[in-house]
Amino acid sequence: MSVIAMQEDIVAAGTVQAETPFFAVRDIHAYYGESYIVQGVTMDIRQGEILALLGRNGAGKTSTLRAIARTGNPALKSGEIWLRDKPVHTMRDFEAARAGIQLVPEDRRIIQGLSVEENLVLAQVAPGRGWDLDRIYSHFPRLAERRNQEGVTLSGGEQQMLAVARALARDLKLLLLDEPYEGLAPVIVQEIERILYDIKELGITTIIVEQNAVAALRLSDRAVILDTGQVVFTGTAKELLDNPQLRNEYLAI
Amino acid sequence: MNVIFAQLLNGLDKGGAYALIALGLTLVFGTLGVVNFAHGALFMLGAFCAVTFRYLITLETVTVDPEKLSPWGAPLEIRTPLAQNWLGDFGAVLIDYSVPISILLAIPVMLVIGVVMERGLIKHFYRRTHAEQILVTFGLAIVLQEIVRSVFGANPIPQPAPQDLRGAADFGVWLGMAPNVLTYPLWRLVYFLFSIGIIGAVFAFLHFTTFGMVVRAGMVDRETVGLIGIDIGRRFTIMFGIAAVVAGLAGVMYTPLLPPNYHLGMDFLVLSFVVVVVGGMGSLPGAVAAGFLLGILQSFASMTGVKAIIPGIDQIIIYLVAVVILLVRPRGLMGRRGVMES
Amino acid sequence: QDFCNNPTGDTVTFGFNVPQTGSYAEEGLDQLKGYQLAVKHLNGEGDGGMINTLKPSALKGNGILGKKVAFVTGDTQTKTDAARDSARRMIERDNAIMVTGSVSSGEAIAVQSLCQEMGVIYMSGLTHSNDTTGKDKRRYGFRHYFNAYQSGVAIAPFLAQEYGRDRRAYHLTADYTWGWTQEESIKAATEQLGWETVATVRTPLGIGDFSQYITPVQNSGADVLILNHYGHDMVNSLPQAVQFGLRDRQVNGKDFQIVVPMFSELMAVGAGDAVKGIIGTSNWHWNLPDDGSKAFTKSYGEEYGAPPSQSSHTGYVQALLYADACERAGTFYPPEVIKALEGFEFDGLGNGPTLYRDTDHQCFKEVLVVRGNMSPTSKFDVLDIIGHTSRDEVTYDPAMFGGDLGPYDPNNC
Amino acid sequence: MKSNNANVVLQVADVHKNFGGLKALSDVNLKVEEGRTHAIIGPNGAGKSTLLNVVIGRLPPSSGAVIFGNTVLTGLAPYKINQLGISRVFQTPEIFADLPILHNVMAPAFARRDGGFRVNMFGRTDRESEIREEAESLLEDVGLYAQRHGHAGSLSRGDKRRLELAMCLIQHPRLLLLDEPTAGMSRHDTNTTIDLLKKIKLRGMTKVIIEHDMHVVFSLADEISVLAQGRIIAHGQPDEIRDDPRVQEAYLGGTQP
Amino acid sequence: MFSLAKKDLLSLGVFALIVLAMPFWLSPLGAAYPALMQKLAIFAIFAVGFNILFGLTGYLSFGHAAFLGIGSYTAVWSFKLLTMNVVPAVVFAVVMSGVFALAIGYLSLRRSGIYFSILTLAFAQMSYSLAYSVLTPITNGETGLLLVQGDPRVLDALFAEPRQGLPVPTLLGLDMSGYAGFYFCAAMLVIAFYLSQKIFASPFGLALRGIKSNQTRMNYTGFNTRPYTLAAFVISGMYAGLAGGLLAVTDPLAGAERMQWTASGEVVLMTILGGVGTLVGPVVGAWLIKYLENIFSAFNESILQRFFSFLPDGLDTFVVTVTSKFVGDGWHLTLGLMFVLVVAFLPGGIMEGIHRIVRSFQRRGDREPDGSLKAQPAE
Ligand SMILES: Nc1ncnc2c1ncn2[C@@H]1O[C@H](COP(=O)(O)OP(=O)(O)OP(=O)(O)O)[C@@H](O)[C@H]1O
Ligand SMILES: Nc1ncnc2c1ncn2[C@@H]1O[C@H](COP(=O)(O)OP(=O)(O)OP(=O)(O)O)[C@@H](O)[C@H]1O
Ligand SMILES: [Mg+2]
Ligand SMILES: [Mg+2]
Repeated sequence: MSVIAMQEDIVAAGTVQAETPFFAVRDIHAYYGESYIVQGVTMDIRQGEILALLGRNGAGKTSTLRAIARTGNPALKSGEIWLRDKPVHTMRDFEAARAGIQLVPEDRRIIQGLSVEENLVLAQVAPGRGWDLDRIYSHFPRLAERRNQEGVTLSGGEQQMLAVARALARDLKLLLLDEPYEGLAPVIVQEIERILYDIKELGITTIIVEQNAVAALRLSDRAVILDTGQVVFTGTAKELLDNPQLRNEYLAI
Repeated sequence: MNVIFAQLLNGLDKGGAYALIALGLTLVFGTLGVVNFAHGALFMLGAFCAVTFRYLITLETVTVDPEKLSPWGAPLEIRTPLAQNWLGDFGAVLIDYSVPISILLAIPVMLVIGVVMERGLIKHFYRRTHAEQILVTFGLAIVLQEIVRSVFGANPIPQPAPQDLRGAADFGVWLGMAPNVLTYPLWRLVYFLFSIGIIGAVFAFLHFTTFGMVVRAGMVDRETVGLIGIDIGRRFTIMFGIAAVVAGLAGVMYTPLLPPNYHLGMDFLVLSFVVVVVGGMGSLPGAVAAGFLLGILQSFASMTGVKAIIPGIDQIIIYLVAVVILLVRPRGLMGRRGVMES
Repeated sequence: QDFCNNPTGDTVTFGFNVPQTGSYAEEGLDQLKGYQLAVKHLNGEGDGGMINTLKPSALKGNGILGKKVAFVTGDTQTKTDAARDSARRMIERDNAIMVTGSVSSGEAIAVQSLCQEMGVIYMSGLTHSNDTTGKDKRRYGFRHYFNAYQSGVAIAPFLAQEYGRDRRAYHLTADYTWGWTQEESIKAATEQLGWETVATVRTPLGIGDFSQYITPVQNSGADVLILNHYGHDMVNSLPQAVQFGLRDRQVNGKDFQIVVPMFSELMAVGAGDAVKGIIGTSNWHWNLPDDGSKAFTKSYGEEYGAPPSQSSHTGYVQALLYADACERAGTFYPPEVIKALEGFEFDGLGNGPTLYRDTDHQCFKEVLVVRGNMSPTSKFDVLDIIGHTSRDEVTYDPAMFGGDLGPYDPNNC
Repeated sequence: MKSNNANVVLQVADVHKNFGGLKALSDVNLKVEEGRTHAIIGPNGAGKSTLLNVVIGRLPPSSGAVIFGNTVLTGLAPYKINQLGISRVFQTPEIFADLPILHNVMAPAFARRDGGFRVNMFGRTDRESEIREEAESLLEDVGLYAQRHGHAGSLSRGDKRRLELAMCLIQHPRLLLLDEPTAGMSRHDTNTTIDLLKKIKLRGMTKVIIEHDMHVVFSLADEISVLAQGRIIAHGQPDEIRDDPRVQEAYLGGTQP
Repeated sequence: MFSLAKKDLLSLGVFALIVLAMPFWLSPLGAAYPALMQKLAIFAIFAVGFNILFGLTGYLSFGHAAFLGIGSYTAVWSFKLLTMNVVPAVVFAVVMSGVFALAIGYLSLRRSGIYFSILTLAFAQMSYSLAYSVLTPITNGETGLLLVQGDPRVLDALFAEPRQGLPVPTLLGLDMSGYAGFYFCAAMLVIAFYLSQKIFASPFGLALRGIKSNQTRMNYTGFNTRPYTLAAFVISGMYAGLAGGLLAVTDPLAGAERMQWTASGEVVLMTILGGVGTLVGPVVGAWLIKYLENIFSAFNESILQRFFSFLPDGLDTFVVTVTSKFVGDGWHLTLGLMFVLVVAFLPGGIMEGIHRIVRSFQRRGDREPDGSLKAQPAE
């Protein structure tokens, strides 16, 4: 904790509103029906940062992201979420999305019945456009080739690209990536990493959930570890990598 | 030969009507994915918009003459229509054209009914099972039906077409035949053109805007569509409202052909489901094609010659065709993959 | 004697079994009003209605055999299954001594055969099929209403008079038993006049849109269209036929005509303007000038603010006739009541002198020929009476329709 | 090309698969020997899953044949192929989401025991103790025993994968096809799964495995084929593949994690 | 082979008790007369059978009434041609509807989802139309197939003296139209319920549930799904045939309306109302709808007046006017409102609602010590 506090002080020197972080999650509790899954998660992110959210299967990482994106399932029962001065916890899913929060879900959720291009066009229907199609296609030539194919018939990796591209098609402030590398060949992982760096350059803030902790931490500034819906570690990526006990217990690396 | 021609004409007309009646259902059922057993009730409510409108403009002042008694023993009533009193000739025209003019009443009324229905009830059922959708919409249909019955009674209430459109047009003469060989009711021609118009308008709306795509996507995966910033709930409401208006207008214009009663909707319910499914779930052109196909085949199957060969064919033709088409083409004429298949 | 639902208390229960929902609801509900009025009058309330005009009459206006009349109602939904369910409820649970009411022949025949099995008398309501007192007649079933055969015989002379003897007719017939019997009867009657039958086409029940059946009429060479339709089929097919311009046509040098052999005023209301000038037959009409009809119309009008339909008339009359038979028999024991009804000659119920024939339990009386009123003065005034066909003319040999009444023995439910 | 090698369990012969103009598989030949673990790696969209789909009868090949033991699989119904002894773990878990987890594992065992169709409506699921015990011990192996009465749909993603693996294992297939069995699993669980799969190997089960996680591939594979753009571009022992420059370029992308 | 789990055995016992005791507990509800109780038992059988198809496999048939009608016609023909004994009638009804279900199911099950529903609907509507018109020689059309004096009844003619009047269906000399008929139907219902319990608890039932849950997984798990669904279809068709046969047993008449789509829709509604996929739900749904249909529709204003006469003047007329909208000819309104309210507030039907209430009481009463939820599959 102290490390973060120190870093915040350093940043504070440069900015006016030091107290309000870019994105803040304050003690959120979320339920699937009656099962209590997210049990008081708190975290802060500064603008342009990449935060790795780590933990074992079933720790509640996906649930936390879904609660932040306001999907309604799990239902947020208490706690606050602030994007700058906007109270995300009072919003509904589409309002959060319009405020600039984009979730790339773990199972990609490419929409059946729509072609690759339609999937992208759909992302630009609501106000707040991001990259245009040309820019997307130039980053993802694979998608350009397949633009008229039905989205769901893409290979697993191609679908992942489409899901990331769909988020980029929106005006992004906070990107939530749920296991973006899953099922991707190492070459593509590198490609996506490059894109994430690019995104970071643009000042977009990212939370990344990833089982491939090594790859995730390579990219991230800071890390949070969840266990049974609670935060058990917050700190810099380096701190985590330097702590063999944490590595062994939660990351098995 | 003339008979065949006449039946073809009739089939086209019937098909147009089927397509129009099924159109509203396709929007809700084929696009929003709600098995809407209240569709027939919406059609019926549309028809009763026409009845109400006519009732309003033919309102009469009733004065009772206590001196005289009617033959059944009640005091004699003297009635004077208001519209004619106040508006003179224009009032008479208004009454004459009450059916087409009641469209103006039906559009806002049906829109409100549709929106209220969606917001109040249907909204909560998108994510429920089809079975539960059936139960709730069927219940709703019964309730609407009973309300209409308690207001308007159980007997059909005839709605005349405007005087000028009441008779038959000598269609044959237009095509260069002898007079009186091929005549066809004017109002049916009007209904046909009206169907084409409405169908065209709905197509244009869904085709030239992204609205249709968004709604389709929302039906497949509501959550994801919400996550990319689309307020899908509002669009579903609009879609449902449009569907209610389309169903209602189909009902309004149908009244001169079929005197409406509270039960009208149920009679058309099964037919519209068959048309939509034979056309293929989620396909508007499919529903229209199926409407025409069934209309034409039904007309031909009703010819005495055909019935002589296969007795009873006219009774079952619609269902027989439905079976054959669904067995030959897995998703009806133009169905989309994955729409309501599980 | 021991018999089904022998009334023990100081009331006796009738079961009024009519369609209250579904396509025939309007007729059923009106019939129910007739029954309720009858109960009032039987119990000595109100002005007594036709109790005062029935001749001979054993009714005293104090209930039946000193017991007050009570009733239960049921909804047949115009389905045979529901009709039988409801009738069985009346008999098994509510101890109805008599069941009455119907608006379609299907339900009448079904309930009639049930009542035979249970040993309860059934006084049918509207049922026009020849089968009800023909092939499917039952000892415990009685029909006051007329039938298809009588319609045919009654209407024929008027058709000849109005439209001549050289006509070519095209039949559209509802494709079920009632339609067939009516088609058969009307066809026989008109062919006897010298008319030619061009075609008889069966139409599915309840299709709503008949255009595909009306289209071929245009070029068939026929100059009369006979619609053997009833209920909603008639309400739909008649206006549609008119819209096709059939009545504006000239065929074979004559004006094209449409005939609806069996009319009911409630349905005529449903058909709207199309009914103007159309000829058909009717069992009764509130406009009739005799004392019975006047008395009934008056008390019904005072009670409900509208004139009665033939449906309510039939219900009312059937209830009275049953009550009278009990009085005359001096018992509720069904075999005795049946015998009292069988061969009963009476007058004053609106149709002139009437006979309840013993061999088939069909009433024989005058049949009305009516025509759609060209200039109605009120919404109730849709039909004009244009003629009466005498009882002798519509009487036929009971052997013609076969059937077997079965035994008198009471079954103990 | 009739194989006279009795050891070959699965043989893919000259298989082509086109989707419209797209050649998803071209001229693919593959032999998998009894008891060995054959890994297929390759970039995304290379056609790996498509190849498995052809094997299990989900997709018909455009040309070529798949031979299992002495049986030609091409054209057989999927359930028959499974009955011959082939089970598959899918890339996106295919489980019975609204059934209890225990029943998810028991159902495949019934298919194994009773064949494609049997109306054993007088049997009792809860009396099938043999199958139940086996299912429970498998659930123990994959770490889902505690949740066995819960509904499969509410499992987290990694757990669904493990469940699906258990569903396949209970069938004792001769050939097990695994499409990215550890994707989405935590490192810890991945290691458990590797151990589990090694254990099965000791029992002699033949496996074809698709994985992007090289750790898994190199821990398990006896042989590796590399698929790129629908063609097999390399084939050999793990060590050979690791050093093959074509593989480096097409797949591993220079740097190694 | 005929054993049941303890829990199921208990529920079977309780169920049998409730069914057989109907004459007692229905009498304060005004429904304890044979005709209605027979109907309650029969339609419960229909719904239980329907649930085997719909509840387990998820295939929603919209034409099940066809099998009901076929059962009835077959039974009446058996009375007409062979004997008034009910055993052959019921057996033939079940077999005949099974044969039809096999044919219709074979074709319809080529499609799934809504396409399947419409196929079954189409077959049923065709049967209905034809039975009403062209097939009148077999079905007696609108009037319905009735017994007549002149029927051959070959077996009866061989062994017994013809009696006066129309004969009635009998079993061991018992007349099937009254209480005896009810107990016969009730016994059949208990057997039918037991069989459905067996199916639910069997590996066969598990396979059917698998089909509902994930057909893809079923196929690649080595199940041949088509015969499974067909078997379920035929079994539930036979249940419908049994129900149809019993209708004819208790009241020997078969009408075409029994096959109309509204009749098929009714069983769908019964099942959903009670709770799809639960054992008891369809029974509850069937009872509720039939009760409303028979009892509510029979209320009229004079009954209401008597009922509310304890209220002060003025108020009673008001209450009577309001309630009369919901009973008598307005009973459909009650039905419709009930449908809407039940699904809106009790998702999963009445049984699910009851479960929830029970669960909430349990939770309040005794919390599980380890805090774990007793997860129970929806059975
Ligand atoms: N729809 C749901 N209903 C009920 N419980 C759920 C649901 N989805 C997830 N859970 C439960 O919530 C817990 C957390 O799940 P979550 O998916 O958030 O974990 P995760 O950390 O993302 O795991 P993984 O790495 O496997 O994706 C798990 O125990 C899971 O069983
Ligand atoms: N039904 C289909 N129609 C059209 N193209 C398809 C279809 N199924 C797969 N493809 C295409 O075939 C190619 C191979 O797909 P496949 O799923 O086999 O890839 P993969 O090797 O499994 O990739 P990944 O590792 O990303 O899962 C992809 O380009 C995909 O888009
Ligand atoms: Mg997750
Ligand atoms: Mg793949």
